[in-house]
Amino acid sequence: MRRVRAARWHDAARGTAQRGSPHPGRPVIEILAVLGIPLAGGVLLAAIGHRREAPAVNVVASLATFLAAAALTARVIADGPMLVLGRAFFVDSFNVFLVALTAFVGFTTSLFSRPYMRIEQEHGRLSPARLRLYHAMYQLFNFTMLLALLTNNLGILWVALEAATLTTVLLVSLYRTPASLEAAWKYFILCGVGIAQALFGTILVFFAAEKLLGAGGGALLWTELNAVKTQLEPTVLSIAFVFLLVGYGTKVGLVPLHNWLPDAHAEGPTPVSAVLSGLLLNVALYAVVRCKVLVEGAVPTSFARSLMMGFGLLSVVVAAFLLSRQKDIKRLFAYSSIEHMGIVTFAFGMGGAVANFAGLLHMTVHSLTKSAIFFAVGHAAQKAGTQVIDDIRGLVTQSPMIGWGLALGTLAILGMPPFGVFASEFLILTTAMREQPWATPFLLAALGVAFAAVFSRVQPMVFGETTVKRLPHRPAMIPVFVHLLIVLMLGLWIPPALADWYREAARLIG
Amino acid sequence: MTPTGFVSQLLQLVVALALAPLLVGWVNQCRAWLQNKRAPPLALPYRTIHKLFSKDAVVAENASPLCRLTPYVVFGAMCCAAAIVPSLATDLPFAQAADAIALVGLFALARVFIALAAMDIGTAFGTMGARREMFVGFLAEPALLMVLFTASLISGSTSLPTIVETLAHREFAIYPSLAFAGVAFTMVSLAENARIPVDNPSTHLELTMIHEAMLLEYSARHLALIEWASALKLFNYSCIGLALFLPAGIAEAGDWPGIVVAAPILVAKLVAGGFALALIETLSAKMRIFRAPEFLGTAFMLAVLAMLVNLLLGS
Amino acid sequence: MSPLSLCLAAILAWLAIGSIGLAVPHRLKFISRVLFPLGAGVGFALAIVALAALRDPASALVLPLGLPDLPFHTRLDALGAFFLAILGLAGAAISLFSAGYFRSSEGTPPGLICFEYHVFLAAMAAVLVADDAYFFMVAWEAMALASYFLVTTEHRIPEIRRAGFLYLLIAHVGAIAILLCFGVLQGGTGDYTFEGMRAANLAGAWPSAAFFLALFGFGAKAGLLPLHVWLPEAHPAAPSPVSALMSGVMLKTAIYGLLRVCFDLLDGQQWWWGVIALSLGLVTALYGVVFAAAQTDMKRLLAYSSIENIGILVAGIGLALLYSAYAKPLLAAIALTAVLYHALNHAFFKSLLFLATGSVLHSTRERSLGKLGGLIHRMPWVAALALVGALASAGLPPLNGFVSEWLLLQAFLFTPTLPQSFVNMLVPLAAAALALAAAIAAYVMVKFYGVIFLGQPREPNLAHAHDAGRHERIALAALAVGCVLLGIFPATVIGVLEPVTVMLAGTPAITEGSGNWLLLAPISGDRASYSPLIVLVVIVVVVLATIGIVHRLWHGRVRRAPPWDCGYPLQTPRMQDTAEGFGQPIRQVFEPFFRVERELPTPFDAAPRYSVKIGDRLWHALYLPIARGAEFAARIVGLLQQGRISVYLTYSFITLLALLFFVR
Amino acid sequence: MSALPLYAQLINLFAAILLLLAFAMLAQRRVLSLIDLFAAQGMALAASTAIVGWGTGQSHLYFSAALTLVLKVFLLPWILYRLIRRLDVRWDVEGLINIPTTMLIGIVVCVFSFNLAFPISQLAVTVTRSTLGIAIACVMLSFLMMITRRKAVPQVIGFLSMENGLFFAATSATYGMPMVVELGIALDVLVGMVILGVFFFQIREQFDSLDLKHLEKLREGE
Repeated sequence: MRRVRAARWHDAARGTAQRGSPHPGRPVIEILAVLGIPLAGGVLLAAIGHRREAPAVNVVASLATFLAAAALTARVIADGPMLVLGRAFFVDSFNVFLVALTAFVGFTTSLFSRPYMRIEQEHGRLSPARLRLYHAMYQLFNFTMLLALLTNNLGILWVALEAATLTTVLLVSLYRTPASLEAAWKYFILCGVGIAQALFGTILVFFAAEKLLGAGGGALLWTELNAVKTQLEPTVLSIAFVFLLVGYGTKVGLVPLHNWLPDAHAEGPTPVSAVLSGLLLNVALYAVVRCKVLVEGAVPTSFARSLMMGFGLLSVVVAAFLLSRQKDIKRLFAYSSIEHMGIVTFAFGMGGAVANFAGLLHMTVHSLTKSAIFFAVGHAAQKAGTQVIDDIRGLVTQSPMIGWGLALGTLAILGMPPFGVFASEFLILTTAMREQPWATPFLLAALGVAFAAVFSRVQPMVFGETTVKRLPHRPAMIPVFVHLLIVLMLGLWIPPALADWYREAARLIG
Repeated sequence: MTPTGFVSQLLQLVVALALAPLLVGWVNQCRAWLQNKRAPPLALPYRTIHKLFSKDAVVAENASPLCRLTPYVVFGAMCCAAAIVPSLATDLPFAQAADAIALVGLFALARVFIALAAMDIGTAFGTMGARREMFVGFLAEPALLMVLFTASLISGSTSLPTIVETLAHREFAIYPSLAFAGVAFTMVSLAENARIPVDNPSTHLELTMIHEAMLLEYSARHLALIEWASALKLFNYSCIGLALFLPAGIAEAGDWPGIVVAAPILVAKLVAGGFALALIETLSAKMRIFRAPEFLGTAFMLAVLAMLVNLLLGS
Repeated sequence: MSPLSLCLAAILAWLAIGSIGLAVPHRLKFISRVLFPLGAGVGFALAIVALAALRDPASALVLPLGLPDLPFHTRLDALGAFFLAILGLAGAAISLFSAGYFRSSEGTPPGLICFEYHVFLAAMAAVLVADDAYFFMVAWEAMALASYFLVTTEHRIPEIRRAGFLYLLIAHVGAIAILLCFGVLQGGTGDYTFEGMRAANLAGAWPSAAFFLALFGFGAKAGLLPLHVWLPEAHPAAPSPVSALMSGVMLKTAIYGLLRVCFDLLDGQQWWWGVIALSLGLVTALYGVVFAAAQTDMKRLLAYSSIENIGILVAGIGLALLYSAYAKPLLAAIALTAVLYHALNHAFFKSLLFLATGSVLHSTRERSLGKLGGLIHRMPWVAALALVGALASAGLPPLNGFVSEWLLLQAFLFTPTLPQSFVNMLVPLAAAALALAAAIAAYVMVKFYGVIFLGQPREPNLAHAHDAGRHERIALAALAVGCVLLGIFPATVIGVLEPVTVMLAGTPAITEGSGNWLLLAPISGDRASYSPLIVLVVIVVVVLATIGIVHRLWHGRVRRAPPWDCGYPLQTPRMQDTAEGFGQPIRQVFEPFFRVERELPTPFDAAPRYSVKIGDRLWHALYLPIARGAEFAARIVGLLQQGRISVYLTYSFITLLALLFFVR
Repeated sequence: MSALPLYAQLINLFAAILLLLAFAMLAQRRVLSLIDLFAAQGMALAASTAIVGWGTGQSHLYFSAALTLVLKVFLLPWILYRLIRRLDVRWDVEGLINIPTTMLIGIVVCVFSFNLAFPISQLAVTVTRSTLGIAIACVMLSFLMMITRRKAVPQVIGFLSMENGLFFAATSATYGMPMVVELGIALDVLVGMVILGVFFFQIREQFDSLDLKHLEKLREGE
């Protein structure tokens, strides 16, 4: 059975097989649902987002999205990759897995944001109007990301990512404090400029493909490009890849293009930080990888790989050292996101079945763990009334759940077994050991420094005498522990279905 | 276990128990002569021991059972040692049970117990004595071990009888390593038996005491046993020295006349050795306690050097 | 049911017990009276299973867990079984002790402690049965995590938090090194099962790289110089049963790993590995014991003495490596026997001593030696049993500590048979260092025991000290009996060890014919022989005979009187040697080892006080510079981020141009 | 050159104009003139797009030309004007780091981008291939401009002119992207502009100035 499916995946990956050929029962409804629900939810919440039932609506919409995504995933797992609605949308194991992840984290984050935002409101940091904006933008943000994942058109991919930037800019500046405005401004300008480069790269790809596929629109469709990628012009594609990498890499947060990331994470509301770290970075990386696949096909040399490895390694090292200067808890974990994105980029740069597998696994566990951490951090910051690390002390003594959530999440993100992050880091490190021995010392030094930096800051927050006070509402700790449990499970046992899924995705990435 | 072995074993133990106080007496006598004082009678140690045994034992109020057990343990350890070291014959069945390393272990056992007992009462001098004793011991013990190792490297064995046999019946050859070892051994045994220059057995000035300081709280039979044990210790060290450095005359397995002859030879050797010890004690002055590590360190170094030399030249 | 599955069942049982504890976090009575004894039972069963399985052929089992391409492989062979036996026996005793120990919950609720404690046990057992890199690492780090949380039980105290952090950091760095070691060992095959590593043949410098990574990684866990700094911090910080478990068992898992890598997974040992391990081990031993002599906190003292013992173990491993590199399996077998035996002994006597300090701590609330004393009158049981431990740890016959040192020294004495003259020169020095370390260990133990249990109480409140409870006594007694038995039946124990040495060195340590159950004779009877039982019997007989004769011929009258002390009348307890005083000679002799900070009073001080702080030079010479270096690098990197958006734009611009430039 | 058809020569002409305008913006201090230059650029862009459409008979280019005209010549400048008036920063003058240096860097960048574009344009099938280099140059120059600006509005204008450069590349090098994409891009630009407009006010009310030197608080190095 698996053999067969694998075979089907394979020619699907070649993409030639089903151009135009009708696929049995395309999941049109699911796709429309996955994209439509958040869009409609956004519009609705733009109207009623300030009412007291708005959070519930938000949760329901996210849940519905998640269910639709699950259905879509089921369909794709059952009968392979497929083109939907003409050639507008393309789902294969790679993006459908990200779709599921995005929808899931979007859902749990909405669960978390419900009490969190209420507490923020009671602390007087938000007006109803802002709350409405928040809810609307939250849904629209989900929509843009799902669109970016599902579309088959590189141009639309770009449009969606730009739109994602726009929505999150509004979310980051939600508090209207000077700091948040500064953060939002930097975010907007840097990502705007960066993504403009990506557009130029896209144009170059189009330019190269046009000769083969004709100007008739097909030249931006990933499936088409993937089919002819070996004949694409190498020089053009390599230059295009530079623009694409710099462009989308800015959103991934690769050093030295990362400077917007810590500010945006630190100043926005915590649910936004969670989705930024947990989802947006993944989606941007997804875009990079899609382009890398094309370039890999076109360019005989391994320059795309070495570029990604270089960026990844640089990010890991620099982020590790910056970690040890942080005084703000959310900034701290923002830098840790940079570090982990660096690791994933490095893994995809190495390529090969194992490394790609590890990269995908790391994407998953990182977004789960990191969002869990941000949930815990958010409540911790609310309890202490500050984000300054030195003023948050002794969480376990006052509210064990938050304390243990933060402690375990931190240990997980630092690559402590038996959590899943270790599983992927194990695979990445050992593969690097075999294929890129030169890189391992840097990786290890960075991991060591990062461990010392992060843990020395989190430990006193969790343990010791307490300074924190009670919250007006019960914090939402279920999402934290659900995420951590999943991560724990992934560290000890990866369900065979999921494993096949990763394998097939890894094969697509090549 | 052969009958001859049994007999020689028993004989040797008896001889050791009997001669040990005499040796002490002899050394004291020689020292008196050399320092031209009037010498105490040779048999004084026996009388002292007897007198002490018949006295009432006075034990400090806060003394624990450990304090009262120690003299017996020390005495027992020394008896074991005496049974191992070949002084008359090499055919010692008990020597199978404990080789050179175990011998050092036995000495260490005695030392640790006596030090613990000294700390038991919790007096200023007791603890001081214990501290100094361990302090001397931690350098002397490995030095002794190294000396024994040198010999066992020559003979390829750590069991004392085998060592003695090989040393006694080798064809004559100069062993420079043994020379080093000899010097080291002499220094160690001076320290271990609380002799000048490290310690002074006949001192009554508390601050200079090491061995004596530990015995301050003991009286009567306990003191007697400890005195006897330290006499045995001196005897054992002398016998080790003799066995290693002039083993001639120690009887083989199963020759009766050998044993008969061995006894007077041993006495003769001990007389000479005792005189030599007295001479050294007379000629040298006691040194500050913190010079002791230098002294013993030298001994340790010499012993190690002996091993190295042995590996370099010998075998 | 195969022994292996029984071991796995034991692991599961421990996990289950822990989870039950977690379910009822605050029911102290239930936890301490039911769960911990249950855990002890499991441990004992595990030990029995392991001992039974010692002679069986290795059995393997693949669990449906782990990575898709690398499921959890488990394997039970002689080596693992032996260490499992150590874990089981020591763990059983310690669990029993804990049943009486954990009373009021200071920082962490008892249920949580119970959970962490049993997870710790389970993780250690898992390390010993793991048969692939991933499972090994998971178990290894789970072990580190559980012990970290146990160490920080009383997390309100900043020093304890600091200790925990240092411990976890060094453990993590070490774990990374071990991971790399496995990365090297699989030799490009991508097969991370130990089976594959055995099959992989490494070329050129790779084996040495693997060896050094292993030495670093496992050394970090074992407390090998210069990675020992966490040990004297973490052990005192932890609750006593946990310190006992860490020192008695967890350090052994590091030794296990080293043996596993050096003798099982690697082949073609180089002689100079042996030299390095040997020298490193002996330096560690001396360092540890010298520092132990200078300590004033009873648990720190024991921690440093653990460092010493680890040093001795590693030195033994080095010697074994040396021999097997020169293809002398028999001698290697003797050295390995010494190592395994010493590991077993250390597990017993060090656990015993740590538990004894636990009882003292409980009844006096006092950890600093300067405030203890005279407890032999207040807590006779603990005192008597601790004496056994102290003597054993001092390496005195006829107890167990002596046997392993005897074997190791024997192993040293055979070196002249080596071809390499340089090594022949080196090894006597090593033997000398070992002897020195052993002698100082005796000093340390006299200090430890004498200051805590003997003399007069240094503080009035010690008068209220009470002896240990039932559970604690039973546990201590069990360990003490173990020390004695291991001491007097060496031949039997070595017989038990035989399969392990056969597995590692290819031959048993005791050749047939030489020696018997009573007499231990490694090579041949006239080479060297030792029979502690006979020695013991003779000593006892002599002692009894003497007592009898003396009382017969003379009398047994005793009078009690105040201590004489040269007639000095005004005795106060403060006049006894303090811990500092007792350690002072060593401090003086080994001055250069220490970093001493003295605080001397001037004649005009109203309240003159004199204080000495003993610091670790390595801390200032090695660790602080590294920390400063990292900080400096961080500052440099931090300069990149000046907050000016045009600067950031410039970064992107330059990156873009540079890449484009390189692409074309 | 005479081989080229008329429309191609026209396109090259417009390309040159675009480049010229880019340089002019790089050197321009005054905000209002910047907006005018931006509008002019849009005009040139629209014209060239239309010509390409006329020359190559790609009818959909007319749409995009119209789109450009509406968006970049009327809508955006209008919004900018209103903003300037509302924020009254009309007489805002930029303290540039000295213009000759910037110019010099700009020229170097131009040469670089021509070199970069040369091998690519050799491969192009389109007649207008040689303009690709100019497009890259425009993008790079507006990038440079954004770097050199200290005030919010000019930086945004730089951002928008970068968009122009990209658009020019799309139309000239390839005969225009698919309509969907162009619409999407246009929408994004518009929305982005609106959001930025909102931002200006917020920044104003927070720092009562649009000078970016107030936005340098979040930093690592000190």
